[in-house]
Amino acid sequence: MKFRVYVSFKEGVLDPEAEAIKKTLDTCGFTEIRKLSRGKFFDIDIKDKCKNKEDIVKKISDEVLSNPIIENFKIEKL
Amino acid sequence: MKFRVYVSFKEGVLDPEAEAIKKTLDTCGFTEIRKLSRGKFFDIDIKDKCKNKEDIVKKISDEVLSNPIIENFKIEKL
Amino acid sequence: MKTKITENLIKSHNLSKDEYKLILKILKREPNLLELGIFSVMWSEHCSYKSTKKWLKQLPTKAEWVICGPGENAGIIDIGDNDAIVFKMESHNHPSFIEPYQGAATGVGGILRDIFTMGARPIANINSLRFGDPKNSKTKHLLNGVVSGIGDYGNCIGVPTVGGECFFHKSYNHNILVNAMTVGLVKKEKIFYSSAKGIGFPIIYVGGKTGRDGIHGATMASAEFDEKNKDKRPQVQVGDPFKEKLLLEACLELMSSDAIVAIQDMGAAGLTSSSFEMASKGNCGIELELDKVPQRETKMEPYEIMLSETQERMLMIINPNFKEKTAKVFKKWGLEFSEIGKITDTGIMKIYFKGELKATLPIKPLADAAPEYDRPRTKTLKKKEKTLKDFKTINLKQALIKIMSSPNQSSKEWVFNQYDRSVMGDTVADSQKSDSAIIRIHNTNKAVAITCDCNPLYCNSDPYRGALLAVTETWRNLCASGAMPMAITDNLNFGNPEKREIMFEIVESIKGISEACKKLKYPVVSGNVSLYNETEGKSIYPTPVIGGVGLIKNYKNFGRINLKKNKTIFLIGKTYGHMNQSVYEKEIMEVERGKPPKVDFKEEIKNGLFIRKLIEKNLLEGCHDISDGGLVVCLSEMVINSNIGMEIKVPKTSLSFEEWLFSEDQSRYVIVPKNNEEIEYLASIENISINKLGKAGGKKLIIKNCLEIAIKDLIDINNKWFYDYLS
Amino acid sequence: MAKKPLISIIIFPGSNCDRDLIVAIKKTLNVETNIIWHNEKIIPKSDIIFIPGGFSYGDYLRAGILATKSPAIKEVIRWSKKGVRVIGICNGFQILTECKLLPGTLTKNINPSFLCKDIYLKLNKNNKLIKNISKEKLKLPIAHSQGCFYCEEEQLKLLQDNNQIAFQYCDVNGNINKDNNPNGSLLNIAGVTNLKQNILGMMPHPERAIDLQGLSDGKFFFEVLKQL
Ligand SMILES: Nc1ncnc2c1ncn2[C@@H]1O[C@H](COP(=O)(O)OP(=O)(O)O)[C@@H](O)[C@H]1O
Ligand SMILES: [Mg+2]
Repeated sequence: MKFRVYVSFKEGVLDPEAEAIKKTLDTCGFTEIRKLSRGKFFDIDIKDKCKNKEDIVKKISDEVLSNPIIENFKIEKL
Repeated sequence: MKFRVYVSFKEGVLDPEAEAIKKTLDTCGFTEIRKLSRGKFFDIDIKDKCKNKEDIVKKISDEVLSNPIIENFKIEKL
Repeated sequence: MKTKITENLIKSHNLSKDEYKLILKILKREPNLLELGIFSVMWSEHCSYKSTKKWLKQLPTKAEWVICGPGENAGIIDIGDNDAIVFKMESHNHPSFIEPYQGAATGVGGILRDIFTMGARPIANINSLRFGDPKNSKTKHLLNGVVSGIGDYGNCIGVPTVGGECFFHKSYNHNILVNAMTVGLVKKEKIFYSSAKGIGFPIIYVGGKTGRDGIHGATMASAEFDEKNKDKRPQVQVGDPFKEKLLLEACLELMSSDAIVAIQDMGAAGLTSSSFEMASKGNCGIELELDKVPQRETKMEPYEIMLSETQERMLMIINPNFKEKTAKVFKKWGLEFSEIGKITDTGIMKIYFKGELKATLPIKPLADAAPEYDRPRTKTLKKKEKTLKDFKTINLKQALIKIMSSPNQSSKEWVFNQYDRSVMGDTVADSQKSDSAIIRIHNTNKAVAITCDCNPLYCNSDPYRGALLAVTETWRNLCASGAMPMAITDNLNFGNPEKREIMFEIVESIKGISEACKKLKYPVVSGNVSLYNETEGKSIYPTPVIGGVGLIKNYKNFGRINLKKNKTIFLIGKTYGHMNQSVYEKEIMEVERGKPPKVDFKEEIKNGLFIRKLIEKNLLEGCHDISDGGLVVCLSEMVINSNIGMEIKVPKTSLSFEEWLFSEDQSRYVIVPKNNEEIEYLASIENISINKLGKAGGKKLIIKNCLEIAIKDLIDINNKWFYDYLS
Repeated sequence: MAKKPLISIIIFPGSNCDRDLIVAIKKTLNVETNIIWHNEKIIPKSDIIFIPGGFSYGDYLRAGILATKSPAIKEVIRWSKKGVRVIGICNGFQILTECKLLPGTLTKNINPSFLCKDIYLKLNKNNKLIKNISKEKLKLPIAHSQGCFYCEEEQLKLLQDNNQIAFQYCDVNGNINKDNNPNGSLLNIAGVTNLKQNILGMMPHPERAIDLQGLSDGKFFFEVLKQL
């Protein structure tokens, strides 16, 4: 079974990378952008025979894929 | 108007970071995972008054956000 | 919506009842929340040094070559020809434990700013790291995060990270140490200070926009914030090395004109301490308009703006004639800037927000009244320790293998390969090639040598002697690189000073540093104190890290950890067989016991000067000082580095093989002369203890009647641990 | 070049090997470098245009991409089409692939952390741009985290057939194999040129290896530029 985990920055956390991308886009003429933010996603395929798939994905997201101090995550079934 | 751009690796392109994560998960006992892949997403808010919003997002995705040699992108309206 | 100042609020600001009484006395009224916040950070341990000030004053800080000692953003020494070296070490221990990558990265960012604030271009970084037991579940994650955080920040900004230490011990399980040191270069007449001047002159803010980063957790928990703004939780500081690079270049460019009158980075306690300290040093007043502070987040309160610890920000006082020039430079570098206030002659800090006066604080009284404690202390209660001699003997080769493959003695290649060591093109030797890292002074033949050191086992057993030994070890490292040792910075990492035993450790350590510095004419020019490194009542080992800086006259003549085929190997200095607190006892016998070794300063100075002279005259092929692990570890490192073997004979002695090979007696070096007779002659006239050990060559390290090991095996053993641990 | 060459260097916000390069050029060729700020719209006719190493725009998003949006890059493209020599080192190489002046791309090192060490480079003596370097091998430092050269198979074949592969990582004896591939690059590629062989990108840093003990092969790289 497949899941997608979205990891993004918590509200208020500085994201220098998004800031730099936005600024570059502004200066090269893409001035139509009001806001740009950024995140990662992970597609995880869990073996069918295994139980509590969702719990596992949650655990992985919390412990490995995201950094709970600065990031949030959201899980989606694919 | 808001768009989300997904950038992911093309089939067959090696992603050492995803591999490293998979390995970490294996060694800490999450052996239930068959496959793990990884991508980035960008949330872009385009000013309402502007025309051809989708074209702009497409252009940005193609020229800046993704590396066409190794990556694909997909645009979603939010 | 005036917040009532309750007892709880005072407590959550880490202010004692007496301190609060003092606030009432100074203000002659109750403070408001903003004012309370400002008092609390200004009187925090971090800003006021209230537990250590009394003792730090005793450090020797003067020499003819000292241009600026402690008290400014960094210390400065004169290296001749109008050049000066600016350096300091700073800790980021707690943030790195919470978020290792960002904590370590912003630690590097912070110390870099301290250096370029003074007008210097940073030319090298080093760092001193302490982690818990590798078996501890968190250690791997912390090690990974800290090393990549340090690397990424320095690499991106383009300052080479050329050396450091990385040491594991269970006393750091819950409190790791991340101490970062930066060395910068400045022309003597282009040094900038932080003391405010110029009544009416504008105060300019430049750099990252202010967010709610790193605002003191306890304070944020206070009633008002909790209920009204649940989402305004304090945030971890995130580093932006790209912005720091722009800030660095912009500041240095502006400093080449006469625009800047005074400048101060916004470090811990952000806008509060920077503005306050500038005004306080310059004996003037200051007015700030907080609406003008560039803000990253919405609805920020004055309290948050004043206490935010957002990184990559600077505060400067500008000569009004240069306003345009200033704007031009910052625009060129794409930096946000704003005039946020002015200097006044009132001696008072006034803070306005949306047209309203929000705080009025008398600067001088607040600074002068900053608490200074003479905290009670008692000698650590430990069993009476004396030198113990009953050590276990095992197969010597097995012992060497175990030591060379132990986490602390393993090659740190995994660590330093992540650091860009060659950027700026002046890295003559990183700390792998020589006992200290050697950086050429750009466009000259001079070089600075940089090293840092501290042996926590020594310090735990005897804080006085341990700290003293940390100083002498850096001094010896510099001599072994061929440098004249000039000055040190220190980073005093300890537990809770309100505990008597910890206060005892602190005071003893400072005394030990003072003693060594006086004896070696090696003053302290800057430093940092990090206290409360303890969790659930368990404190770290006392860890006064010393960063030493020395001068090399000709960069081509420096001490290399090197061998040359068929050349003779000599030992300089006396071996007494001191085994207690050694790597051997720790790794092989698994005990920490007894006292650390002693230093005879006469011997130390004599040997150090002798070694330096040999290197300056280019009489050596190789040189290495003997430290952790003793003679055999020193020899092994020379073999590994040069990929050349050696055959050594243990001289006739009353010592056992173990003592001869593994003891950690001080003031010793191994040298490989170009010409034996010359060295032996020079040693004899200077009355230096010198012993022929054997010859370099072959594919093995052979110590006759003791052990034999192939170079290849030695290299594999030495490299293995880190890669196994991290993969 | 009979008279002194005009060498330009483009500096982006975040470049950090610009000074090293300027100094190296001065030391080896005795030429002052013409400095071009990233937002300048005109680059004077130069013999060589350099794009230095460092972290343009912090290497944010991915190394080199944001710099390709600078006005000065348009000029680089224009001049390169006219045959002017363009050399990108490290971040400069990444910028050149991102603006498609060079084939392929530079992705994360196979071991994804930053890697700084001294390596050996084998030279392709059939490559016009570098063939006159008076050495078989160069010892130079590398320092990057996105240096793994990748391109599609047909492209790789073209690179080989047209002698576009200028440098490959090798061991101290000049052998090219997996053990001395520091970052996972295809065929150990450390530097490539375009088809016309007037544009070169390379990951190693010759400018850091001019006059240091045991690390001075960079001067052979610069000295050959005199002969172009
Ligand atoms: N242990 C110490 N030894 C010597 N000087 C010290 C020590 N601790 C702090 N100092 C000096 O006190 C001053 C304030 O230090 P700090 O608060 O760390 O400065 P900053 O805010 O610029 O980082 C500096 O001049 C520093 O060098
Ligand atoms: Mg400072």
